[in-house]
Amino acid sequence: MFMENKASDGEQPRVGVYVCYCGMNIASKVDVEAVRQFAEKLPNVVVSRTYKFMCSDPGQELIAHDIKEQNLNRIVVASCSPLLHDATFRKACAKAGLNPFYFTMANIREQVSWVTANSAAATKKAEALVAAAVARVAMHEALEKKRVPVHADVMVVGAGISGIHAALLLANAGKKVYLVEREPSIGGHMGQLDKTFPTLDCSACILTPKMSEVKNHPNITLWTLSEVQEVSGFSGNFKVKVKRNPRFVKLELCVACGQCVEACVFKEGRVPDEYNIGLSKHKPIYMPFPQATPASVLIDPNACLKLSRGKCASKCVEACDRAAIDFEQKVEYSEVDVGAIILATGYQLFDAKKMPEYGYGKYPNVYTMIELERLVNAAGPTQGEIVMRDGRKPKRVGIIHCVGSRDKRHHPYCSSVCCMVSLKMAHLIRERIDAEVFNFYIDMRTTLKGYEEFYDRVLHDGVNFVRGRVAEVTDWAMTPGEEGKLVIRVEDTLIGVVRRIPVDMVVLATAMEAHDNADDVRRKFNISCSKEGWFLERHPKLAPVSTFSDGIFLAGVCQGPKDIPESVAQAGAAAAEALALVDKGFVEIEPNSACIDADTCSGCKTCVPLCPYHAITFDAEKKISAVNEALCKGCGTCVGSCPSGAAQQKLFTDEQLHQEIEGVLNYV
Amino acid sequence: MRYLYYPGCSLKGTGKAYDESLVAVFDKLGMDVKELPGWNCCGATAYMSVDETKAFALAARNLALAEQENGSDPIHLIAPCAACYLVLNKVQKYMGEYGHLREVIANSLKAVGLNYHGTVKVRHPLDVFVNDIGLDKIKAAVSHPLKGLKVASYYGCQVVRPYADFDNQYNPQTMDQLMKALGAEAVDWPLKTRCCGGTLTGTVEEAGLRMSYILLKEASKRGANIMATACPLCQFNLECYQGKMRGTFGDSIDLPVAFFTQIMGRAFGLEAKRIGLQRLFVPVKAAPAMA
Amino acid sequence: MSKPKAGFYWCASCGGCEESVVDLAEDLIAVVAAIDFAFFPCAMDFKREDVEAMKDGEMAVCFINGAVRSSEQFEMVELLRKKSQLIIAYGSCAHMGGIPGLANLYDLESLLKRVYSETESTDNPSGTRPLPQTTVPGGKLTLPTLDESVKSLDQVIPVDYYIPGCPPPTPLLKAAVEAVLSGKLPPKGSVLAPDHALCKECPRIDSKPEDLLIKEFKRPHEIQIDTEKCLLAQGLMCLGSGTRAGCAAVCIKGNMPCTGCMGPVSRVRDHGGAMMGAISSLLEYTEEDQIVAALDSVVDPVGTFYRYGVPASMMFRKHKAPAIGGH
Amino acid sequence: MSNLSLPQTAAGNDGFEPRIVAFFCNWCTYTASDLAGISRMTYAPNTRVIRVMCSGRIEPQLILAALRKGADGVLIGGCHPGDCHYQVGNYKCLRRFKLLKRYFEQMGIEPERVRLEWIAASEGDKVQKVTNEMVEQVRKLGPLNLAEPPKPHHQAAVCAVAAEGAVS
Repeated sequence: MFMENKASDGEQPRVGVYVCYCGMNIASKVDVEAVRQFAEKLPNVVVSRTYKFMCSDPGQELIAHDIKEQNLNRIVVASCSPLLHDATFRKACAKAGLNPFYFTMANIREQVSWVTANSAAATKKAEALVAAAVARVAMHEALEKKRVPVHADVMVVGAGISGIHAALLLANAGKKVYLVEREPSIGGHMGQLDKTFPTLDCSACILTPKMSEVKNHPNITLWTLSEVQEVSGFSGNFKVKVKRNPRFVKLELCVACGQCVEACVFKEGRVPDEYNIGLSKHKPIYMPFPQATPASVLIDPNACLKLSRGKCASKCVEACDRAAIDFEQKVEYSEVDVGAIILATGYQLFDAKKMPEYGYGKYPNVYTMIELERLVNAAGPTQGEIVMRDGRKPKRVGIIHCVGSRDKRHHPYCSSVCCMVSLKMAHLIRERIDAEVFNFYIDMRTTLKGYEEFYDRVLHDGVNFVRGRVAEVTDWAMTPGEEGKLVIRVEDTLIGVVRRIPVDMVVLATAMEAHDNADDVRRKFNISCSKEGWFLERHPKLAPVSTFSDGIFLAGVCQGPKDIPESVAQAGAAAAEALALVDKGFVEIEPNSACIDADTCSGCKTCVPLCPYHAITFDAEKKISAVNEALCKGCGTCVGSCPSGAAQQKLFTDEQLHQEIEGVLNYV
Repeated sequence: MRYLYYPGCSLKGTGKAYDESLVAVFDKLGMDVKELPGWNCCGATAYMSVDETKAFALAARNLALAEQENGSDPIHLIAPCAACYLVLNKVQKYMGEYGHLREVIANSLKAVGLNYHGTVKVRHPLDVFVNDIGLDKIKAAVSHPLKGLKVASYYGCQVVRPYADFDNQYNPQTMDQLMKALGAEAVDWPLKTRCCGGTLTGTVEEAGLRMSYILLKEASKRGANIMATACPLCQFNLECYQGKMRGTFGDSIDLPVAFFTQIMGRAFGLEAKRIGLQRLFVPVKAAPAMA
Repeated sequence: MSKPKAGFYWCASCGGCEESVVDLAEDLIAVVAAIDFAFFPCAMDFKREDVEAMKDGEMAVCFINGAVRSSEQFEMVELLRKKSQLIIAYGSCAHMGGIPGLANLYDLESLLKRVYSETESTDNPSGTRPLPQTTVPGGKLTLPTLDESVKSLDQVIPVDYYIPGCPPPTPLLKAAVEAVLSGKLPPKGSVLAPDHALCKECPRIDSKPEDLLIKEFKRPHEIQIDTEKCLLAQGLMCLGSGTRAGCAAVCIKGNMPCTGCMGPVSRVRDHGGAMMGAISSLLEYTEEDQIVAALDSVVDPVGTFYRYGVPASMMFRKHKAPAIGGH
Repeated sequence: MSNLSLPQTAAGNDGFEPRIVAFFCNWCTYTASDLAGISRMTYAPNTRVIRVMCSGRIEPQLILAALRKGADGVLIGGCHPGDCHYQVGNYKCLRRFKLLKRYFEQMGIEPERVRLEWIAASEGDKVQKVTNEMVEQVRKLGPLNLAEPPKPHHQAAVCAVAAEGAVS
C-alpha cells in the first residue's frame, strides 16, 4: 500500500518540523513561533514551520509539499495527542511517498497547553517534547502494516433496546449476529416502562415489534439466559466463549400456552417477580411477562421442587402436551468466532435503601420510580391501578428527583433521564387518579427535542414544582394535619423557607448506575471504565462508541446515562462502526511488534515465559528465541527484559527511547 | 484493644451520672479502662467559636497525652461526651487533611514538650460496646432484663454526625440494639438525631424549649416510657426543663431521661447509687424495671 | 626488521592479569619471539625513565590492566598513551573499574578512615595517614595522592580496544596479540571478545526451563548445587544471560554462577541495569509484598549486579556517599 | 475555614525547577494524562512524558539513563494491577522497579526521586495530583546532580599511527 521508501534507513535524516496553533488551543499558552525557531536549530532539522491547523487539508498539504520539494525523509508534527491524529499525519506522509513510520508526534496540546498555567513554562515544555520527537524520529525505520483477514460475524452483548437495535441493523445488513442476553427474555428496562416521554407512546407497543423481529430474523442467533465467559483474540478475530444456562423448557417446543404454569403444584406465586420489581410473585415455572421473547416459559431451579429437592408431582410435565419441559437440561458452553463485539449491557438502578433519610423500605408508601412504572402499567401487578401497599389510593404524591444522582455521597453525575421520567409520571398520575403531585428537583433538565414543551404541558396540568433537595421523608407529625402522612422536609430555595409537605405517597427517581459486575465485564473485554463504572469510550467526541480495544464498541447506557432515543442512536452508530470493520474484510495491525535478532540472541530464554501471548518460542535447533509476529501484540515486555539487547520493539526500540530521553533533557 | 477514658468537663459536673455509670459498666464488663492522666478541656463550644485554632490545639494536647500511652498497638480513647467526641475526631481529621494546620498545632504542642503523630483512635462508648465488646457479651452480663421498658434511643446531633463511621447518621441503630440486648423494647421513632435545643435553651429559651419538647412529646407518643441519651447536654436539656415545658405548652411532659449507660447498669443489676440514678431530676422509678 | 615493541602495565590491579599472561604457557614463547617487551614492571626491570626516553608512538601496543585512582597511575597511563600506538584496556578493572571500582560506594575520607584507623587489625593510636609529602633528614619523600573516585581506563585516556575478564581468558589475549601483529583489527573501541551473552556458550543451557519463574534467590553456599542443571534455575544469581561470552564458561564448569566479569554486550548501556531488568522480571509473584520479600534474598544488589563495573555504570559512583559501613 | 487551607506553593529550593521524565503506558496513564488535558486540569509543567505501549517495556536502563542525562526524578505510570491492556505487563514493571529501588538505596538516590503509580485511563485527576506531588517532593530534595564520570573516549586521534604501526 505504501509508495517506495524515500528514505532508506541509514541515509542522513532530513527532518521537517510542523508546529500547530490548533486555533488558540495551543497558541494561547505556547509561543508557537518560539517553538518553531527552537526546532529550526535542532540537529537534522531542515524545515520548521507553524500552521493554524496542521490536521486540516492545507496543513497536510504543507507536509506533502515539503517532503517533495525539500526532499524530507523524517516528519515531526507538534500538535495534539498521537492517540488522536497519529493516523491522520501518517496518511499525509504516505500520500507524499514517504513511509508513514518516518513520522512522529509531539503532544503539545493535551500534555502542554491544556494543562499548563504559565506560558513560558508551557513553551519550554513544548520545546522539550519537540526536541525529543526530532531526536527520536531520526532513529525511525520504514515499516509495513500487516493485514489480517477478519470474521464477518458480530456479537452483541445485552438485548435491551440498544442491543436489539444494533443487532437488527447488522442482521439486516446481512451479517450473522450472535445476540447474548443474561435474562430469560430480551427487552431490557424499556420493556418494564409504561409510556415513553415526551410523546407518551406506549413503550411495549413500540418495543415488542422489534423483539419479535429479532426472534424471527434468519441472521440472528439469540441466546437468552446466557453470559459471555471468556474473550480472546483481537480486532477482527475474537473468540468468544458463552455460558448458556438451562431454561428447563425446550424452546423449540414451548408455545407459551401457560397450561404448565396453571398446573404447577404451587397454587400461588412464591418467587418475587423481577419484571414487576417484586410487586408481585410468580410460580417456579413462569412466563417472564406476556410479551417475553423468546415466547416461552422457564423454570426457576431454586424454587422448583423437582429441581431443588428432586421430588415433585411434576404436574407441569403432565400438563404440557408438547412435552417441552426437560428437567435434564444442563449448562452449555458455545464458542464462536466474531470480527466485532458490541457491548450493550445497560445499567442497574440505584438502591434507594442507601439513602435511609428517604425511608424507602421503612415506610411502605415510599416507592421507586420503576415500581411506579409497573403500577401504572396495565400489564402490571395492579392492572394499571395506582394503589399503595396499604391499599389506599394516594391523594397527594411527592416525586423526589436526583435520588443517588448529583450527590457526592453516591453518584456525582446527572442520570439525565429522571427529570423527564418524573414529568411523565406526574402527568400520568394527574391523568389517572387526579392526585395532587409535587416534584422536588435541583434543576429541571429538559434539553432535548420536545422535552421543554412537555415540561410546559405538565406545568399546565397543575403539577407543583419545588426547587430544593429533600432533607428527609418522615412520619413524624408536627401538626394534626400531618398525622398519618409522610412528611417531606425540604428547603424551598425559590421562596427561601423550609417546608414540610405532607403526602400519601413518595416516589424516588433513583439514579442509573453501572452494573455491580461492570468491572468484571470490562476486564473480560479488556476495556476501561470511567470512575463511575461506565465503559470508557475511546474519545469523548471523536470516537464515542469505540473503546481502547479495537473491534469492541459500546451502545446504550453501559457507556453512560442516556434515554431511549439517544441509546437507539448510539446503537446505530455502534452497528455502523462494527459493519465498517467487518465489511472491510481485513484489519491492519500496528507494526509495533517485537523481534529478536537471530545473530545476537544468546538463547537465554528469559523472554520466553514473560510473553503474555506465548508469542515467543525457543528454537532448540538454533538455540535462539523467536517472536511469532502474528501472536505478538506489541507490549514490549520481552524487550524490557532482554539482558543482551537482542530483542527490540518496532517504534519503541532502545535507540528511539534513549534518543527521546536525551531529547527531553538535553536541549531545554 | 487498649482503652483510655477521656471524661471531659461535663462528666465531672452536670453529667456526673454519665461518668459514674460508664465507669461502673466498664468495670462490670471486665474492661480495664483508666482515665487519661492530665487531660484538659476538649476545646468544644465557646472555644471553638472564639478561636478555632486554639481549640484544636487544646484537643490535640489530649490526643498527644493519650499517644504517649501507646504500646505495641495504638490507644483507643473513649470520649463519652458528644461534644468531646466530635471535637477530638474533628482535630484528628483536620490534622490529616490540612498540612498547614498540622504545623500550627505541632508547634503549640512542642511548646509544652509534646508531639502527636495521629495514631490515637477516638471512640464513642456506643461504638465500643456494640462493635468491640459485642452484644452477646452484653446480653451475658444482664442480670435484670428490662422487661416492659420502652426506650426511645436519642443519639443527639453530634455522636453520629459528621465524623462517626460506626453508625448510620440518618437512622442510627447501635443504641437501639444495645437496649434490645438489655431486654428492653426499642421504640422506633424518627427524631433520633434531631437537635435537642442545646445551648439555645440558655439563650433563646422558648426556641430551645420547643425543640426539646418536640422530642419528648414524640417519644412518649410512640409509647416510650424512658429516653436514653449519650450526651450530657442533651440529657440536661431534656430533663431539667420538663417543668417549664408544662408551663409553656400546657401539656404534661413527664418522661425520665437517663444516660444509656445508667440503663445498662440497671440491667447489669448495679445498685442505683453506683450508676447515679439518684441524680436524675425526673425519677426513673416510674419506668418499669428501673426501680 | 625489528620486532614491534609492546608494554604491559598495571594500575590498581591484583596481579591476576599478569598471571593470565603467564597462562599463555608455551604460547608465551611465540609471543616473546614476535614482540619485544619494552615495558613490563611486573616481569622485567624497566623504569619510568625508560618509557619517557621512548619516541611518541614507539610502542606498537600497550596493555594496561587495573583501575585508575592514584596520581601516579594517572601520570603513567597518560605517558603510556603518548608512547603507544594502541592502548588495550586489559581485564575487568581497566575495562569497567573492576572490583576496586566498588570503592566508589564510599567517599575517599571514610575509606582512609576505615583503612588507617578502624579495621580490627589496625593499631594506629596517633592516627598516622600517608602524606603526599614528608620531609625527612636528607630531603622530601612523596607519595601518590588518591582521586575521589575509581575510574576505568577509558575514563582517563583514550582507549583503542578492550580485553574483558577477571582475569581475561588467555585465548582472547592470544587472539588480540595475533590481531595486533597481523593488523587485522576491528573498529576502534571494540571489545575483543564475542558480542553475545554467555548462555550461548553455556554447557547447561539445555537444562534451562522455558517456563522459568523464580521464587527466591540462593547463594552458592546455601544449597547443594546440581552440577548439570542451569544455575539460575537452581535459584543461583547467574549473570550469564546478560554477560559477554568468551570465557568458555569456566565458572559454570566449576559449578559456580557467572558473576559478570566479562561485562555487557555492545548493545547494553548499563550491565547491572539490564541484568536487574531481566532477572527481576522472572520473579513468580504479582503481589507487591511478595515481590519485595523475594527480592530480599538478593543480599547486595550493587555487589551482585555491578561487581565489576560501578565506575563504568551509569551511576559511576554512589550519590552523596555517606560514611563507610553505610549498608 | 480559610485559616486551614493548604499553602499554595511549597517552600524551599527557590528557583529550582525539577526536571522529571515520566514514562506512561499508552492505554491507561498516557490516556489519563490526555484526559487531564481535555478536562483542562492544570498541573506542574516539570514532567516530560515519554509514551510506551505498556509499562512492561520500561526497564531499569531507561530510568538510569534519564537520571544520568539530567533528570531530577522519574515518574512511571501504568495500568492498575489486573487492568493491564497486555494482561500482566505492569507486574513485570513492578518487579523491576522494586529491585531498582533496592539498588538506588545502596547508591544513595533518595527514594522520592523515583515513583511508580497505577493510573487508570479515567483518572485524569490522579495524573494531576501525582505530578504535582512528585514535583514538590523533588523540589524539596533539590537537584540530583549525579557525579559526572569522565566521558569514555575511544578517540581516533592515534588511529592512523596505530594502523600503520601495527603492520610495521
